[in-house]
Order: sequence, then C-alpha cells, then structure tokens
Amino acid sequence: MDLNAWILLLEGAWTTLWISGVAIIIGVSAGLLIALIRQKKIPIIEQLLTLYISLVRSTPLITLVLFLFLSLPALGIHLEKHIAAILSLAINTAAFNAEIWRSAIRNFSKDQHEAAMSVGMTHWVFFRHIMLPQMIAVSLPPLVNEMSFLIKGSPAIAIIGIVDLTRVTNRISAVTYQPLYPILGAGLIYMIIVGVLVKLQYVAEKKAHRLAM
Amino acid sequence: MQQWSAIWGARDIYIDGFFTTVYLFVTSSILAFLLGCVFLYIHEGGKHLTNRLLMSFVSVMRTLPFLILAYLMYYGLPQVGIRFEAGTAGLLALWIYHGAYFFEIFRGQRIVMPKGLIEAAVAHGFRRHQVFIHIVLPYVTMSSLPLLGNQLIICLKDTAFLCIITVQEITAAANSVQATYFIPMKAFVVAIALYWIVGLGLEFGIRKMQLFSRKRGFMHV
Amino acid sequence: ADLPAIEKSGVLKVVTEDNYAPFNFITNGKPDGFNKDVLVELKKYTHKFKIKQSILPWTGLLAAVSSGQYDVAITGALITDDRLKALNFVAPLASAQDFYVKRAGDNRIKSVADLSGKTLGVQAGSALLARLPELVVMLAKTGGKLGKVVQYQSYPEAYADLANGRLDYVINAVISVNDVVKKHPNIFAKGQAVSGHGFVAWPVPKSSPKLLAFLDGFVKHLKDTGKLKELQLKWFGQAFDNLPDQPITNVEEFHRLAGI
Amino acid sequence: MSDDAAIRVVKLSKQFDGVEVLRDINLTVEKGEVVSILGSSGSGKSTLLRCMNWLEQPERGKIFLGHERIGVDEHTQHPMTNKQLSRIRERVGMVFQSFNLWPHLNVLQNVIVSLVYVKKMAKSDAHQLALRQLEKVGMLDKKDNYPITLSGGQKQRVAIARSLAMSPEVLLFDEPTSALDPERVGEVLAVMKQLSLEGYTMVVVTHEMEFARMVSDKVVFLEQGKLIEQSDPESFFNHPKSERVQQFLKTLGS
Amino acid sequence: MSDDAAIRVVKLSKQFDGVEVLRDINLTVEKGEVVSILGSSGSGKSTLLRCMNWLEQPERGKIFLGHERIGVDEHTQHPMTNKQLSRIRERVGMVFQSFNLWPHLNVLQNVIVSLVYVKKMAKSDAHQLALRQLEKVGMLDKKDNYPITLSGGQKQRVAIARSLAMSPEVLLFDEPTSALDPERVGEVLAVMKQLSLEGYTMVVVTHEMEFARMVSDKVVFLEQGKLIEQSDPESFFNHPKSERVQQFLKTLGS
Ligand SMILES: Nc1ncnc2c1ncn2[C@@H]1O[C@H](COP(=O)(O)OP(=O)(O)OP(=O)(O)O)[C@@H](O)[C@H]1O
Ligand SMILES: Nc1ncnc2c1ncn2[C@@H]1O[C@H](COP(=O)(O)OP(=O)(O)OP(=O)(O)O)[C@@H](O)[C@H]1O
Ligand SMILES: [Mg+2]
Ligand SMILES: [Mg+2]
Repeated sequence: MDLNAWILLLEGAWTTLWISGVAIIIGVSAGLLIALIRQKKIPIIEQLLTLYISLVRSTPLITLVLFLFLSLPALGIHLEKHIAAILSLAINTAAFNAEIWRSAIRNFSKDQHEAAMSVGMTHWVFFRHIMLPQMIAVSLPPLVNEMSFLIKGSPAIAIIGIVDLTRVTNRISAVTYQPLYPILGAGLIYMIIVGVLVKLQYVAEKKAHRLAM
Repeated sequence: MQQWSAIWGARDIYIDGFFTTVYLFVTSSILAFLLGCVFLYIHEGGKHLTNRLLMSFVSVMRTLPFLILAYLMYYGLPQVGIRFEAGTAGLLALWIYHGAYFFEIFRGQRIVMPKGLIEAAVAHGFRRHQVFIHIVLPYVTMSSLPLLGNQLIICLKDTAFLCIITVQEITAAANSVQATYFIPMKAFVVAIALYWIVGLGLEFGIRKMQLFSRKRGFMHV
Repeated sequence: ADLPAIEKSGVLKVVTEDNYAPFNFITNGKPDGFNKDVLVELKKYTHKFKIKQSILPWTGLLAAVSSGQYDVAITGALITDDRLKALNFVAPLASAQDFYVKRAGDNRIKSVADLSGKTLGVQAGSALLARLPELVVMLAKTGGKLGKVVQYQSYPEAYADLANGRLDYVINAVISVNDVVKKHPNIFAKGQAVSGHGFVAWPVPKSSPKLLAFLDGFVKHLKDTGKLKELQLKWFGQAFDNLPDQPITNVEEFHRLAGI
Repeated sequence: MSDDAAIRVVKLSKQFDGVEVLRDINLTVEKGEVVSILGSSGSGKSTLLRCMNWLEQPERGKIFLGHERIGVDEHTQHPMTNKQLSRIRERVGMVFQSFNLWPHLNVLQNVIVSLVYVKKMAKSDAHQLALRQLEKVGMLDKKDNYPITLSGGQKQRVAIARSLAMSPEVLLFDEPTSALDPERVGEVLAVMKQLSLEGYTMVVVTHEMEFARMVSDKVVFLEQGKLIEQSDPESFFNHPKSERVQQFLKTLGS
Repeated sequence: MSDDAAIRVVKLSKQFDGVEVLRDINLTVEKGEVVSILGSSGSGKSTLLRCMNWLEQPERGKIFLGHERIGVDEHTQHPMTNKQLSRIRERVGMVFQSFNLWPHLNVLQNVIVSLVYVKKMAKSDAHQLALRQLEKVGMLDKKDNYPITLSGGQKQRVAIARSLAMSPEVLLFDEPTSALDPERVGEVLAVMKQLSLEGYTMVVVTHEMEFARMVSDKVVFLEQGKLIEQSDPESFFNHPKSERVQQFLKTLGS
C-alpha cells in the first residue's frame, strides 16, 4: 500500500467520524427526548415508541440504511445520501440511547426529588441542576459504549455509496486486486477509533462511581 | 397492489433468504456460545501467556467492526491462499467475532461469582473440568442472560452485513427484489418484518430462560 | 425533474457509479472513465444549468433515478424489459452483447457449451442477470444447464473472486469484458457471447420526456461532431457505428431493435 | 392558639389507599419552640412532618405557616400551583433520615445550589453564606469533598447546613440520627441543640429520648395516627397521662 | 500420637504475602473425636481448617489424613496432581459459614451432583442416598426447593447433608452458624450434636461457647497463628492455663 492509499483511508476515516459524530449527537438527544416522553406514558404515543424500539432493536443497520435511502423517495421525500446515512444511524442509536436514559430516570432516587422540593426547587430547576447532571454521569458509560457500537455498525452506510472507511478499501482494491492490505489498514484505524472510545468509557465509569451512594 | 403481487411472486427469494439468515444466526450463536465457554475454560486455567493472548484477541474483536472481519475472511484471506465460500466465511466471522463477545460477558460474570461456590465444589472433590461444567458454566450463563440476549440480537443484526460478501440472506433478497422491480419500500418492509419476527422469537426465548433463572434467585435488572 | 424545472433550479442532478470500468471508476480518489469525458462534453454543450454529480453504488441506483431522486444516470446501464417499465432510455452510446470472462489458462472452458454446471458470477439486480435465460437456452441446446449463480454488489468483487478461483466465469457486457481483459491479460481471458444484442444507454424517469429529448439532442451532437467515436475508441477500443438514433421507451421497440 | 404561631395544624387527616394514617391532628408550634414528635413505628410521625411542607397532601384539615395557608390558595380555594408551593417550601427547611445530599455536587455546591437557583442569590453572596453555615455545623474543612467521602454524621451536618442556608422559618427533622452509627449520633445532636439555643423553630421526629427530654419545649405522642398526648417534657417523661405513653416509656426502659 | 488418628497436623506453617498466619501448628484429631477451634478474629482458624483439605497450601509442615499425606505425594515428594487432590478431598467434608449451596441446583440436586460426578455413583443410588441424608438433617420436605427460597438455617442443614452424603472420614466446619439469625442457630447446632453422637469425626471453628463446651472432646485455642492451648472442654473453660485464654473467656462473659 502506498502513501496515496493511506491518504484515501484517512479521508474515509474522516467521513466515518463526522457522519457518526452527527448521528451520535442527534441520537443521544433524541434518546433523551424519547425517554422523557415515555415517562409521561401518553396512551398512543407510548405504544408507538415501544413498537419503534422493538423494531429498531432487531432491524440490521444495513437494512435500515437501504430502506431509508431507497424507499423514502417513493413517498416524495428526497434524501441526500449523507442525510440518509446520518438519519439511519441516528434512528438506530436513539432507540438504544432511549433505553439507557430511561433506566437512569427510573433508577433516580425519589429521596433526592423530595429533598429538592423541600428547599423550594421548581421541577425545572430540579431537573436541570440535580437530576440531569446525575443522569448524564450515570448514563455516560453505557452511552459511550453505544457510541462504539455505532462506529462498529457504521460500515453499513457504505452500501448506499458513502465513501467511508470501509468503502475506501473497495476503491483501493478495485484497482490493485490486493484487498488484504487496505482491509487491514482500515481495521487498524477502526481499532484506534473504537479503542479511544473504550478508554473514554473507562474514564466515565470512574467518574460515575462518585455517585454511588 | 400490483407491487405486492410482485413481492408475492418473489416469495421464494425471501423464503430462501429467511432460512439462510436463521441458519446463519442459529448456527453461529451456538458455535459462539461454545467458543465463549472454551475461552473461559482456558482463561480459568490461568496460564499467563495464553491469557494475554486471549485478552488481546478479545480486545481486537471488540474494537473491530464485524464487516471488516467478514471482509478479511472473504476478500482478504484468498490473497494468502485461504479461500472460503461466502456462507462459510460469514459463518466463521460470526462465530469468532461473537465468540469473543460471549467470552467477555462470561468473564465479567465469572469475576463477580462468589468464590465460595467454587471452593465448595473443590472441597467435595470436583476436578477442575467438573467444577467448570457443573458449577461455573451454569452460573455464568444464568446470571448473564440479559447480556447474552443483547449480544444475540447484535449477532442477528450482523448477519445482514453478509449480503455484502454475496450471502443471499434476507437483506440481499430484499435488495435484489427492489433492484429488479423498483419497489424498494415494500421490498424492505418485508425484510424488516422478517427480522422482527426472528427478534421477537429470540426475545421470547430469552424471557422464558430468565424466568427459569430468576426462580433460582438470579436477579436481573 | 423534467427540463423546465431543471432550468429553473439551474441544477441537473446526475448520478454516476464508482465501480464499473471503463464507464465509471475512481483514479486516485477522482472520477474517471468514458462517462467522465462525456460529462465534460455535456458541460460544454449547455450553460442553462449546472451539473451536480453524485456517485452511488449500483445497488439502488436505478431505483433512485426511477423515483426521481436524480434526473439521469450517466452510467453504463443496460436496457432490459423490467427497466423499461419504470424508465426511459436515451439513444444508446454503445452496443452491449453479453460475454463471459474466464481465468486465463483455464482450459476446461473452450466454448459456451463448457459453461454447463460451472459457477457463475454476475451483479445483483443487473441486466446481465435478467438476460441469463438466453444462456440457459443456449446451454440446453447442447444438453447442458446453468450452474450455481453468485450475485455480487459490484463487478470488481466478482472479478476478484474469478481471479482467486471461487468462480469459474463472470458474465458482463462486452465493453467491460474488453476492458478487464485488456488491463489484466494474464489473469482474465475473454470468452464468447452468451446473449443477443443489447444497448448501453442512460436511464431517465418516465416523467421527464423533455429531458429525454434534450439528452437525445446531446447524443446526436456527440455523434455529429465525431466526439462519440473518439471517446468510444479511447475507452472501448472500438467504435459502434450502427446504434439506434432514437430513445428507447418501450419493450416492443427494444425487442425490435435488439432483434430478440 | 397564639397568633404568633410558626406552624398551625388544624384537624388534619390523611389516608393512604383508604387507610387513615393521620386522624384529626391539632398541633401548634410557636415561634422559637422545639417540638419533639414521638411514637412507635408506623404511627404516622413522618407523614405528619411531610404534610407540613406538603410533600404529602392531606385530605382534610388545614396547615398554616405563619399566617399563610399551605397547599391551598385561600383566595381561590384551589390547590396551590407548583410555583406557589416552591415559595412556601423555601420557608420550611427539612432534614431527612437518609440525608439526601446530591451526590454529583461537593459539600459547598450542595449548600449553594438552592441559594442560587431558588433564592436567586448572587453566586458570591451564596458562597459567603454557605461557608458561614458550614462553619456553624463544623464542616468547613470538608467543603470540597464529595458526599461519598463523608461519614453519615458528616453528611447529616451538611444537610442541616443546606437547610439553614435558606433561612427557613421552621426546620423539620425526620429521625435525623437513625441512620447513623452510635458514635456519630452525638455530633448531629450537638448541632441541633446549638440551633435550639439560637432560637430556631424546630419540629423533630426522633427516637432519641435524651434529646426530647433535654432540648424540646414540647413533646407530642402519636399512636395509630392520633395525637394522644402533648405536654412539656418534664410532665411527659415523669407523669405521662395516658396508659399508652406509660407503656411506651417502660419498654424503652427510660 | 496415635496411629489411629483421623487427621494429624505436624509443624504446620503458612504465610500470606510474607506474613506468617500459622506458625508451627501441631494437632491430632482422633477418629470419632469432635475438636473445637477457638480464637479471636484473624487468629488463623479458617486458614488452619482450609489447609486440612488443601484449599490453602502451607509452606512448611505436613498433614495426614489417616495414613495418607495430604497435598504432597510421599513417594515422589512432588505436589499432588489435581486428580490426587480430588481423591483426598472426597474423604474430607467441609461446611462453610456462607453455606455455598449451588444456586442453580435444587436441594436434592445439590446433594446428588457430587455423588454422581465425583463418586461416579449410579443416579438412582445417589438419589436414594441423598434422600436419606436430607431426612437426617430434616430437610426432606424441601428437596425440590431452590436454595434462594430457604432460610439460612435450612441452607446450612442442606450443606451438611451434602457433605455427609460423600461419607467423609472427617467433617470440617468453618463457623457454620455465624451467618445465621439467632433463632436459626439452634437447628443447625442440633444437627451437629446429633452427628457427634453418631460418631463422626469433626473439626469445628466456632464462636458458640455452649457448643464447644457441651459437644466437643477437645478445645483448641489459636492466637496470632499459634496454637496456645489445647485441652478437654472442662479444663479449658474452668481452668484455662494461659492468661490469653482467661482473658478471652472473660470478655465473652462466660
Ligand atoms: N407512600 C405511602 N403509601 C402507602 N402507605 C404509606 C406511605 N407512606 C406511609 N404509609 C403508611 O402510613 C403509616 C404511617 O407511616 P409513617 O411513615 O408516617 O410512620 P412513622 O411513624 O414515621 O414510622 P417510622 O418510625 O417507622 O418511620 C404506615 O402504616 C405506613 O405503612
Ligand atoms: N487469601 C488471603 N490472602 C491474604 N491474607 C489472608 C488471606 N486469607 C486470610 N488472610 C489473613 O490471614 C489471617 C488469618 O485469617 P483467618 O481467616 O484464618 O482468620 P480467622 O481466625 O478465621 O478469623 P475470623 O474469625 O475473622 O474468620 C488474617 O490476618 C487474614 O487477614
Ligand atoms: Mg418515619
Ligand atoms: Mg474465619
């Protein structure tokens, strides 16, 4: 593999990273929103969200990507392929993040809520300054874990033609007929990215430990 | 309506794809479970070097996307003279990839397993492999059911990646139907429904097993 | 969108591939091939709108065009019966009979009859797949039958598997066959035709008749200026002189022109 | 019934799932008074206390904080809005058996947060005030610690400082020492005694007879949701009127 | 030193991380004898017991089970293989403070499993034997229960049955009643007393002075890894020789 191939790989890595990054930001916030909505247990919405989570749980990313990219136009929604990729990653990860947030909400101590009420906090102040910071600390390790799953699933977006780290290997080997080295190179870069996330998760776990009462 | 009849006309493609997915999923899950057990047993042996090797293998698998491993097996290995059929390569990739994850799950449960249970077995004259088979293995399996369930779902989803290495499973079936008849929406709705059926079946099974282990005092959150 | 809408927005949305030499491929991260040169000509040909090029994998490419997500696919697409139900095709740019490719030095395969029972690679959802029945008929004449068919997402992967022995032969349009055999003469060898005539042409949604006419004008312009012949020689190694001059919009017309 | 009362509970009744756990409670806490609430487990002590800042909503009866009614808007007769409740609760401090410090904040921040976000105090003023309160409970040197690193007694002292900082008109304590190791009980009781000397109005649910006897101005006894005795500590411990209290004191061996 | 001894410990020493927790222990347990091991926390009682079935490997000294040396092959002087150790351990039963029943097996299976896989007994025979042993400890009616559903005392009785079923030559007990509620202690001690009457050889680490005094034939006292007194219970409790034991008995108030 020459320098050029490495440059192509790094460009692919950048694509993987920014698309995943945007999907993570959307997915984490949407997950929180879903979890908060589910707290309210609004009749029909609750069932729809349950169905959504159940469906996404067993739908492979690659199927979801193809579905969104190929079939939404039939409904008159025109999706740029990068948008389709981000959307499908986000839809997938949001379902898992919602479950993470939900368990953080459910396990939040009732006592702390009472303590907040009794110093005269409003619900919003309580949520913003007491509950949310703790939810973040508790959820961060599983959220980061889910982020590494997202990165590991991201090669699915290659199938709609996004030149991510995985698809770059095809491009290189389509010329050289020597796929082994680009695959190994891509694998190495993935390992570095996910490895950083795993480290991050470890640090977040240590931080969250402080909250263990 | 005409589009649904196109799908009905292509039902054989879907049925084949469905059975390929189920076959890959079931076979690789069982094999991966066994591999996880074997790794745990080797790990129990506690030889420093083998443990180091095992742990590095696991951390490579944990940081590598599944598709890259499948690529390696299918497109990479022929370059060094090892050639598998697509189905075989896919099965192998699923097997060792998820085997590593199963092992990691088991290891986590093994660490928190009460030491006394093993000491009691040793004190009764159990040999090392007997302790493992009759005490350690049932314990870690029952206590890790929810985690195993999650991993199995991931395994099911990973089978879809194999369409990229020409395995004709559900996603490949849907894709070839949509490419022939230009009915992507319906083609993939059927695919997603098929995955959902497998997923629901899996979750049903896991819940049944959780009931079984909860009766024995294994608490799951 | 049809031509008026395109002129209004000032953008023609063109989709190409990255994995189908010699029509479209990537050199050093940049699009290259026959269609790249054609796009250069198209830009010279009109100033009424800009051209926005998207690169898609073959999978879903035609669906994206038929649903109107892109205005036209400037690719090496072949005309088939199924495709004509959803798409119109601009006047063809190349003829496309299907040929098989085998490994160089594979003496087991000397003619079409030897393909019986051998493992074949083609692209999923491709025209070549659609025209396999013609090969089945040919094989049946000598008492043979079609072997295992493996479907690929794109051709380079199929060629790679042919090279490493997983496949016995690959079927592709003659231009691509010529190209791959020219690039890798020690690896691949060109076989014989396994279908009747075919055409390479650009698909346009059925809902864009004005765009179809416009692009037809462009093809005619290429023919008239001799540019088409020049590009055909440059990329295909041969010129195709007796191509139809009109767009192909229905199955009957296609069958008549292809002599099916 | 003095007009100067800090808290007045009038004919209060409260049910849980149809079971009456408080029945017709009448109780007045004068300004500067320390009232101890005694009673066996399940008699309704915590529930009574929690009604006083509307953490529980009683079905019948009224509660006044000074001149203002808690929980129900006297003008409209509607239940108070959350905002109105917050304003009232600012004026009533509460200290819990399980401390309920916020684990993600350090000691100082635990005290500051409600000053800044509820009282809308400037950060620097809140900081000053928090330091003063922490000094009062002897926790100044631990101001940068996180709750997890503190002992139970230390946590409870921080919780008290957190309540004090809000300058409440009344302080409610729900068994503030029951979750503590025996050695730690003393340090918390010492702080509470100090507060009583400084003139704070306090209502204390406790099992510490020594504290009830020595510190409080009034002792109240609950039995199955009824207030069956209320008197000064001297007569409560030495000449209890009701048989039930006599028996209660006997089993305590006090 | 009788040749008939069930267990002989000779000059046993054991270190943990360079710290000696057992020093030069000599102890003989005759067949049919019940020996109680006393001592304060950390004195090495558990470690001594665990050396007796080689759950801990001592650095120096020897242990004999009947005529056979434990842990070291007398012929080759090599450490025993796992297989040899298993054979030895079959002959020594052990009952733990925390019961250590296997949670995934029901009561009956807990008893059967080692019979079938270690003793290679036929399933039906193992079944018969297990039922007999469960009857002996009064747990027959719970044979299909899972451990989680049992009280501590019941768990310990099952654990005893599990050990008994292996027909061990010696039974080791490590504080078998310390993890039990006071009400449950009696039922376990009653079973142990019954066993002593039936002639089982038993070594018991315990804090139950009553048991040590009434049931055991010999009482042994450990202090900082040293065996500083060993005598019959009568003289141990009434005329202790060493000052340390006198002090120990005094703090117990017995
Ligand atoms: N949230 C609730 N839901 C239902 N019942 C409750 C609730 N809180 C308290 N109770 C019941 O109300 C009764 C009084 O409870 P309360 O906690 O006030 O007693 P207490 O005197 O504080 O007891 P303790 O000394 O144990 O704290 C009890 O019978 C209790 O079971
Ligand atoms: N696995 C171990 N690693 C290191 N030190 C140990 C280990 N097990 C025991 N010790 C140490 O050895 C000493 C003796 O421990 P042992 O458990 O035998 O005491 P004990 O008499 O049984 O005490 P207790 O009554 O508390 O059970 C203690 O100081 C203990 O800390
Ligand atoms: Mg209470
Ligand atoms: Mg011990």
